[in-house]
Amino acid sequence: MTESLRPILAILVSTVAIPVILSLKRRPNVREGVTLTVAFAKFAIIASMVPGVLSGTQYEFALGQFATGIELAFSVDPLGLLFGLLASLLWIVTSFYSIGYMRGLDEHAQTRYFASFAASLASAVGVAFASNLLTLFVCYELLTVSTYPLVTHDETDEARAAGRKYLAYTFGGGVAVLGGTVLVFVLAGTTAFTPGGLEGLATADPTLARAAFALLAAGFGVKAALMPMHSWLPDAMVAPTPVSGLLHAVAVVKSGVFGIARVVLDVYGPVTMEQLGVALPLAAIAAFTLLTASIIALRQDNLKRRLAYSTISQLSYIVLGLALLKEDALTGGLLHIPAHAFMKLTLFFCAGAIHVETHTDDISDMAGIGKRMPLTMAAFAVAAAGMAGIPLVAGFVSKWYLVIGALSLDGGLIFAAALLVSGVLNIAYFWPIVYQAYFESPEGHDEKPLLEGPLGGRDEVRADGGDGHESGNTDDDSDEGEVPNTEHVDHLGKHREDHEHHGGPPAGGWDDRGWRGGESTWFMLGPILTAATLSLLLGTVPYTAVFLRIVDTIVSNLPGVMA
Amino acid sequence: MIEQLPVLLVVLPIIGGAIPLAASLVSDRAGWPVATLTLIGQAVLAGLLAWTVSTSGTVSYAVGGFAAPYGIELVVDGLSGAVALLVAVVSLGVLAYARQAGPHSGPFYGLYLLLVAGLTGMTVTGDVFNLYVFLEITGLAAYGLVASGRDASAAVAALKYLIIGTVGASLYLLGIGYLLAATGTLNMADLATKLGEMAAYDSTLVLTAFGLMVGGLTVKVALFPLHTWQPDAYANAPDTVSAFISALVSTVSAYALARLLFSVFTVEFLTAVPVARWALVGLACVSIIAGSALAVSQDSVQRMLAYSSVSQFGLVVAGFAIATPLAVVGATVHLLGHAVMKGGLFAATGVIERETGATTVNGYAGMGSRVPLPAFSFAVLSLAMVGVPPAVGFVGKWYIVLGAVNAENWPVVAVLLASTLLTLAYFARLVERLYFAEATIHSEPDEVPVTDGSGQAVSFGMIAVVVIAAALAVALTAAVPELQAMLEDTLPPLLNQ
Amino acid sequence: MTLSLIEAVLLVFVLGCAIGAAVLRDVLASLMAFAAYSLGISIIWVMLEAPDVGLTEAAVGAGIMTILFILALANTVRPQENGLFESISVRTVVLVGAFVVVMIATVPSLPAIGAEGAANPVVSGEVTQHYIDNAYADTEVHNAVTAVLAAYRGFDTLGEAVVVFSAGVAALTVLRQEVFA
Amino acid sequence: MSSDERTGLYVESTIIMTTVRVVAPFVLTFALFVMFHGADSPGGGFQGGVIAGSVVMMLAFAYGIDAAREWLDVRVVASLASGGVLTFAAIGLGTILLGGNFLEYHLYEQFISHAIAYGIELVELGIGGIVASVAIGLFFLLAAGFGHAVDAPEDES
Amino acid sequence: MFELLNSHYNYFAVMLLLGIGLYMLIESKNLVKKVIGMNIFQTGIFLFFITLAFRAGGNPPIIKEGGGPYVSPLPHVLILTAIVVGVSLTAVALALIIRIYTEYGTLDEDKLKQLYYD
Repeated sequence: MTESLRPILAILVSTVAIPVILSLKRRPNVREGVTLTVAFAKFAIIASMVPGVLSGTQYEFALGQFATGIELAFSVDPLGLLFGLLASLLWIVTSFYSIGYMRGLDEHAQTRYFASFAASLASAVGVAFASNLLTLFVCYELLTVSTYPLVTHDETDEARAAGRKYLAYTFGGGVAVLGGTVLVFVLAGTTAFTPGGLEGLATADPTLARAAFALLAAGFGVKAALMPMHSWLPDAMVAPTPVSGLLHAVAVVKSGVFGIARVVLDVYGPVTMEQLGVALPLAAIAAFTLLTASIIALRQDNLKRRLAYSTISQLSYIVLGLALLKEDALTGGLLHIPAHAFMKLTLFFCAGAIHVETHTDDISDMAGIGKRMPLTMAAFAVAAAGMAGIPLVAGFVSKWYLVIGALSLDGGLIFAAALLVSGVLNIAYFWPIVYQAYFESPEGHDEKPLLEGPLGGRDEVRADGGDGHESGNTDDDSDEGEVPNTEHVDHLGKHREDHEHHGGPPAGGWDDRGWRGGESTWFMLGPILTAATLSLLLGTVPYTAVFLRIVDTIVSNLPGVMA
Repeated sequence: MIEQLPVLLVVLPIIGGAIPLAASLVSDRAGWPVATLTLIGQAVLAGLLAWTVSTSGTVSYAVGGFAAPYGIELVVDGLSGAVALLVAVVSLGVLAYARQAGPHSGPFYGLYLLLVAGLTGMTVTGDVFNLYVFLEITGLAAYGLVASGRDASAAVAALKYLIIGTVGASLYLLGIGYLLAATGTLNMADLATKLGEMAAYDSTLVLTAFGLMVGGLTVKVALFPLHTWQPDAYANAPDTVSAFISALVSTVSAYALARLLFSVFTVEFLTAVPVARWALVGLACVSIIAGSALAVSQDSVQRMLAYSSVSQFGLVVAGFAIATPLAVVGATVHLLGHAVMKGGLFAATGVIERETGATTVNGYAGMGSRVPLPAFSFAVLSLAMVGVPPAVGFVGKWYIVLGAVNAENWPVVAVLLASTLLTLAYFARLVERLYFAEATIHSEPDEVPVTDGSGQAVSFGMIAVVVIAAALAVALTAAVPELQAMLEDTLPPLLNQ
Repeated sequence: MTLSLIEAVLLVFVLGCAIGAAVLRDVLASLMAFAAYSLGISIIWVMLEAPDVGLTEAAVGAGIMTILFILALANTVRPQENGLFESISVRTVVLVGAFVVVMIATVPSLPAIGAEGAANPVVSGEVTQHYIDNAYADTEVHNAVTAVLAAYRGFDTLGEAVVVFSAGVAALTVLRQEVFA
Repeated sequence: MSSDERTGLYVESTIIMTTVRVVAPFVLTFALFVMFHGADSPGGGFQGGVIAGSVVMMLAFAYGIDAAREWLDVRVVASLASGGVLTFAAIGLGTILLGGNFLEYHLYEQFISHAIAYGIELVELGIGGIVASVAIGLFFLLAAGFGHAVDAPEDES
Repeated sequence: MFELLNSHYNYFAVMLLLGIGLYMLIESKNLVKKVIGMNIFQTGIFLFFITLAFRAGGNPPIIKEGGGPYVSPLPHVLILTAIVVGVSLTAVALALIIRIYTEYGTLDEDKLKQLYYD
């Protein structure tokens, strides 16, 4: 325990930036300069705490006791550092990308966009460094509020509907978290995070303790997109791609997962979880979600929606890892937080780059696009491979630990099987994209339907861009119907009225832009390649990349973990 | 001089209120300066009083030197000290708004100060009948102020308010009659002891008195289904008056209800007669839900805000009725916080209407860019009202929920938690329209039909009031520990049970 | 104390006037019934040994209030109505009847009229006793009502004065006048 | 437009005018008696004030409201009302200045004997002033009706 | 029952007056009559208090040597105040009515509702 200004400084640095960004409305270059400076500063502050935390120091800053039970305090422990470091690192990457993306599309309200982004990051780091459940809740709610303008950024009917849904779901979850927090406070007399769990909860009335756990898991589960509370996430893909990337693959959804991690590790603790018998239901829900979401992902033709369902699936890997309560499973689950973040960010950035350059959103229009955007698609291939758990990419390491952990559990075979099946499904929904990008051409792809064959197993999905709703509503996910024409609503339509064919290759097929970066601006390519590289690094040298070391510290510090 | 503060706090605005009428013979712009001077003095006195209470405990004062229960006693503890300070500060703030927004007549400011006197009197008194007298001063002044606008509908709303309000106050008076029949005394502290001894808690007289007095006050608080006067009154009054009465009148009535519960009937009564407590909690819960449902279905922003008050006061009354120490602190925090937030919201609607002519939910579309500062304040206040931490709206709710959980009252916990979502339901659509919708009103305000008539210009003071309210909605959180300490020190029979 | 004939007649008269005020269709007729009602009530006050209240009721209820009502009627148009009485709404009668029945159910718990001692703490309670015993010594006035009004509960009376003043100012505001002209 | 013409309240009658002229001083005296004698018999400032107010109303019935309005300066009415409240408050505050509580009459004993009784009388007088002037003011206001304030000076902003 | 009526007659009258007043407040379409109803409602409550103050064989509370027993002065004082409050409320209500009539040309509640919600 060391009193230090650094936790609060990490949060404040981007909070202070908000008014500055707002006041620089007419000077976009300075404004973006501020964003980048702050992003670097934030990362530097957080990174400076890594050595200390790894050697057992815990940086603390308390704002004080505001009321009975309302104590606002921040501290940097290994778990918080994992999330904080990740979020601040990726903010840098995303900031560069945002500049390229927003300017590339000549978006409106960019000032509001960058200000909200800074606010979101402040809240996300607040979530990471919160040292008790209540502070976590406060930052969690602020995160909802500050990301709402980003989701609704387009100001179209679809965007507003998505925003409304987002608010309703996440505030609903917030209420559940609040209820759970109150219960925990009443039962245990405190909400301060304690590795291994609060003592008061172990001895409390088990029914109430279970109810509190259910509320907390359900509340954080909304942002972690556990089924059946996931349907806001695909709809929120209407947001600009950098938002989808950072917030909906990293900060927002990860704050939900992070919340569950805090509840499992530091509020209840493995031992109490075991006693209360709440771990298995959570694991079951996670396993169900990861399989179902993978299957649904197969059926999405809009690239961002497919990525969204992939996210839902991958988040459940983490939750599953946490719920299994085994040392290896925990390591795998926690490591999957950064691993998934790097990979998914790469994928989203690629989707965004394709969108900006070619206005193509549908997978069925992407045949042969590897010629037009070779580097982008290469990065995409690397990240997709990682998602599927191919060695040398980040996803492999985390999934390896997860499967080992599942197998070490009595009756854990079924979870291991679910993980492996899902891995296969991952290949099934990513591989065709990569394959057709490089090995097919726009002219030829109609003859070979996108998901033909044993892996996808669905021949009714046509590749002409008009699939899904006409032909495939038999087992479509129920929320699909609420947002008609989702594949075309991505905020493009509003700004490019002349853009009638909704993407796809130009009349003469894709140009050949070569491998020297002629495909896009370096503002976008740079972040894409950086993120891809990071996922490779984490897959090849996980310890050097720090994250696995942090995870190891977390797990080894945790009492009551079953090896 | 410190010990004279309770009475000075009431007499000062009375004196101030008597002056504008005479002064209007000399100058027709004398009202505002007189009111400002008086209320600055009032705020200083109230601040001093609150400080005294927080440092040296409850202040009690025997008017005329006649000891209670024979004379009238004024009692200022943490609860009343906080409310008195709120009254002084909010009324001073609204005055800054009124300078430009009007009305400007001398009698208006006279009445304004008399309303402050009435509210302060209700706050500091320790005598149930004295409370009735100040309740009626408050009522008379409020009816007059509602009708001070140029709109013809304001008079209809005021008459409706007058009739329903009078029935409420009369029921309260009849309740005093039953209490008097049971005990022969009117002093609150004396009643609290005699109610246990002379008349059993569950005797018909006491129960009837409880029903009538609480029923009468809930009319003034505007709990569902006795709220019908309130939306008309808030929506048709001039902006200044809407901001003022929405912030204070129901608030002080709810305070009076709390005073009645804790200082007259006491928590022992609520424990001895559980049905009384559950009736009140049930009424509050119904009010939370019905008020929100009605708010969602409104098209006019001001009416929506008015129904929102119905719902929020449900929350406050629920907290008081649960009556665990934490719930009471929570209800008090929410009572004070709601006053700031709701007053600020009404002031913001006034500013937005003057600048753009927008009054309806759809009319607010796209106003985020046309009136950035008021719209932003409106959004902040809305979120604070929803209970987004760390705004004060959250802290109150937190305490009330804690109290309900401590009382193991699960249905109420569920309603309280759901109230967040219910509140979100009506505020989110407004905030969404403010920022993320195409403007539906493009005309300049001049082309919009003038409804208030006292000029359309927006002054610096008006915007400042709105912005300060928004800032306070967040900053007040920092004052909560102080308030909690003050309440715990001065409401001992209740909070240290 | 039991019901005497004159009290019974007065009560019947008062209730009759009240019902008349309620059912008479013509507003002026209703108002006249109300004035008669006020007079009847003020006699009841005197019978109950409350001459101060009686004098006030006579001056206010039957006097100034009636004048104000007449002024209001003069400023508005009295609708020409057909028929002497209004039709009675059964629904409202049932509703109000329910309220009355509930309230009547509380009557037995009230002290009997004229009761004293422990049964009626209003008359025999220590507060009343204190006033009667000490009023003259404390305030040098013989009328205990005045003593209580102006001294013991002088703060109420300040409030009362403010109520009257507020009514005047409120009426000015309502009619949007600057001065009483 | 004169309110009398509009409302048709006023019918000139010599008998009424004469009667009122004779009775009015007596009624006013009675009003003051009720006001001051409240200490020892029923009555007080409130009742006396009402009766005093009724004198003006009688005059108005006899000579017409407009005539009564001209006869009685509006400034008198307003000052009497405000003055009544201020008198009451001043009596109360005076005792505070003398080191006691609000309205603690006996502290005036150092200046005058029977201070309590005089204090009470003064309070009654203040109330009487308020009540009489407000009653008169309300009478004039209600008689005038609404609609004369259309071009009131208050809306100039 | 008769026994009760004989000893509590005024209270029965109180409740009936409350009922009549309430009926007028709800049912009278004319606003002036509503205000009359409001006054009847209030006087019912006054009767309640003054009856409470009464004692058999008591004299008005004007204290003289050997003048007792006296009725209680306390409720009288309260009701004096309440009467004043009542007349003040009535005056404001009438001022409102005059204004409403001037602006809308009717005092009928139903017609007014139509005009008001237009």
